[in-house]
Amino acid sequence: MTHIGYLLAGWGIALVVLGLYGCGVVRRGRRLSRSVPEGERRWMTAKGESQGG
Amino acid sequence: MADGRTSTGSSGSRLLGVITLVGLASLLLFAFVLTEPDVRLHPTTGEKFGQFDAVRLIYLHVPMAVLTYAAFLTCAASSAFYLVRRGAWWDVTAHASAEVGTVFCGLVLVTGSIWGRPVWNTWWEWGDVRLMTTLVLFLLFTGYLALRRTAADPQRQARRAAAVALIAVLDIPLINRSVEWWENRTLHQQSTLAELKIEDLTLFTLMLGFLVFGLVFAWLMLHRFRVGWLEQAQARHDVTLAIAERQAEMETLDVGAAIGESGGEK
Amino acid sequence: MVELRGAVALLGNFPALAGIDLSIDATEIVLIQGPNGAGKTTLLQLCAGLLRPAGGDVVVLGHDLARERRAVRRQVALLGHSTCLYGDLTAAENITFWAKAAGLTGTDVHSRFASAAELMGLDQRLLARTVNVLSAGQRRRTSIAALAVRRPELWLLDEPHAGLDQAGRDAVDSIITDAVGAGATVLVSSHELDRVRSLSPRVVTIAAGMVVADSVHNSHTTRGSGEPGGAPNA
Amino acid sequence: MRELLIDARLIAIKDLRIEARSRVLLNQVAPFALLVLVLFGFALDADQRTLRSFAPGLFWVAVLLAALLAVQRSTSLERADDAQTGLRLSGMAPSSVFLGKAAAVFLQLAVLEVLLTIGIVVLYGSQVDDPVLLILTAATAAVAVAATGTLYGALASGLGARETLLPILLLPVLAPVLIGATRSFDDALGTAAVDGWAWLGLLAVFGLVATALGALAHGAMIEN
Repeated sequence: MTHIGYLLAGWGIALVVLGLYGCGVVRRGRRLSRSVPEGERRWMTAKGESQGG
Repeated sequence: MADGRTSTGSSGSRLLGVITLVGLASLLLFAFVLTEPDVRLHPTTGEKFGQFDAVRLIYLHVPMAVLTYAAFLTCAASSAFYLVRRGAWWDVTAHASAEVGTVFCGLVLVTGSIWGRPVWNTWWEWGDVRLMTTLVLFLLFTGYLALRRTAADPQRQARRAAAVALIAVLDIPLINRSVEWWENRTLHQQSTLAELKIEDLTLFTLMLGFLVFGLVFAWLMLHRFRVGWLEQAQARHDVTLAIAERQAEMETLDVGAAIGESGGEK
Repeated sequence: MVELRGAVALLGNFPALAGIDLSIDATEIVLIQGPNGAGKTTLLQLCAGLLRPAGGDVVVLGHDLARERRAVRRQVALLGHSTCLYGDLTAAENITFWAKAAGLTGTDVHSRFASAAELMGLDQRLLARTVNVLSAGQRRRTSIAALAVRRPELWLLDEPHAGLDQAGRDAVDSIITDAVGAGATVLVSSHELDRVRSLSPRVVTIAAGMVVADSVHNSHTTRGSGEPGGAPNA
Repeated sequence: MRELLIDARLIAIKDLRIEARSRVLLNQVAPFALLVLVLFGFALDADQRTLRSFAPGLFWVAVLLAALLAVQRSTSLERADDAQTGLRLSGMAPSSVFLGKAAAVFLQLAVLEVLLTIGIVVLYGSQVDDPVLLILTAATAAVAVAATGTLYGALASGLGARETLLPILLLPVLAPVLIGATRSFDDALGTAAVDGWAWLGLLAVFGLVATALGALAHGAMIEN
């Protein structure tokens, strides 16, 4: 396979950055939702989705 | 996975996450194993030319570029709705799409640069319309996010951010036009699909790329939106607490002593 | 004139006013007192249409401030902590600028300018100086004169006597009595109770962003805050 | 409409009178802009031919940097003694305030451009081939920069960290103006064979949109 270095760099950087950003967002969400009262924690309506799988 | 009640996850988002991961795995399979490299034979000399394996970056770069523009358009549209309707929902959507869009935009620039090196023999090409437009767009939205991080009154900040987003997106056609007139020496394939030897499988993989990065984008947006929503809920909660605190403060306060009830005294 | 019911005002996320009930009639002079941080300044800013009410009803001069904040501003004069003067312009230029900014035209500006300047004890020499070289007290007088030129229907004075000498304080008092004589309403926040009590019997005490007492000083009767105020002892 | 223009004139005269008294632009910003031209000379090449071919770009970079200072100055006038609150309380239409302040910035930029033009002629040896195009370009670009700058100055003020926020918000937006004005100057100064009049059209569109948008949006920017 030609250009293997460029391919690894391109795909690698993209996937790593997206992964890190995703983790960061999830972690921010966890920290925030702990400090918000139970009733206001859900976003859309008060349907209050139960724990998912 | 932590308790669902203290995270931005939900059954829906988790299902989406799993599908996204499976999609990414299959995209990697198609992009690196099943598709052929871009090798063309010169019609007269019979020499081999083309992008060879570097073309495999297309499945990453092009979908992300399209999604970047989609994100910024979403941001501008939500900002416009926010200015008209004043709903917190629009503000949170605008902020979320700007942030996710900026991450995508940065990656488009980086992967484009990495792709350009072997194919065009340069990391950077001044005067390439799409390159320059995307760069200015990235800078515009970096400014937007900087504005979002200032410690200002939330409503004031939201309104100004909406104005910045709208102006930024209105500015894109002007930037595009000016760069095009400035130096029209684009290296980008005028139509990617026309120049490259696109086979059925390559086309399919590109479409799969759009789908998978679309899913990544949707998953990020979902969680980022919920983070923004929680931030607003927390701000509302803080105000409620502060009002209660002020009211309690008054109960314990000796007003007479504080203002010098005996009169005149400062 | 001024009707506040459960008014809440936020500075950022801080509730500077946490539910104010207050009712003020035309040509009334009301003294606002309270400890530092009680919300006196915020209350005056809210009535001037500078802040968006975050809760409750705020009606000033017949305008509901939740919707029509800009409409009320031209009829209101707010004397705040800063004097809103341009340092590189002369006192006279500043007064003329603010008069024109409030929509007054040539002849009105001239006649009103003279009387306001005289009332605040600003002579020709002082008026010709740039604000940069004026003392704090002179700036304050200039600022009050610039407001007086507009002849507002509602005066909102935030510690108007602060930093003024005896002549300046008397000038402020005559501005207040003149305004009420001309049919205006005045809200004064002040730490100097004795001085303003000679102007009006009604004292509203606020603390922690709420009204804690609303009393007519002379008769020593405490009233409910929703009731209309008594007549001023003009 | 009449009232709008009368009020705008009042604001513009006020700003210009303050400038006439304080001379901040003339004593500080203009020397700074000329200094930028000299620094480019040091940094690039002592060869006048090189400088002459880069003159249009250097001219407009110097204008943009000076414009940042002019806009900061224009907004700080209203912040110094909280005069902006006075303006809000005056009941004046925010559009007039915008138009007045933008007009004052425009006139100050025009003066700067004259000085900078003399600067590139003397220092870089530029020759003016098409004075009409040069003047129209300078004027149109100044409108675009003044309108956009005034809007962003109001936008960034009151957010905290405004001195550092303004450049990163304003400069990318002005990218088309920089490109357009530079190319148009290339034609007017004969440094490249381009159609400057087409670029002037682009600048005019930018200037018009920025002025209209600023007049409409200024109210939302100065309110809380």
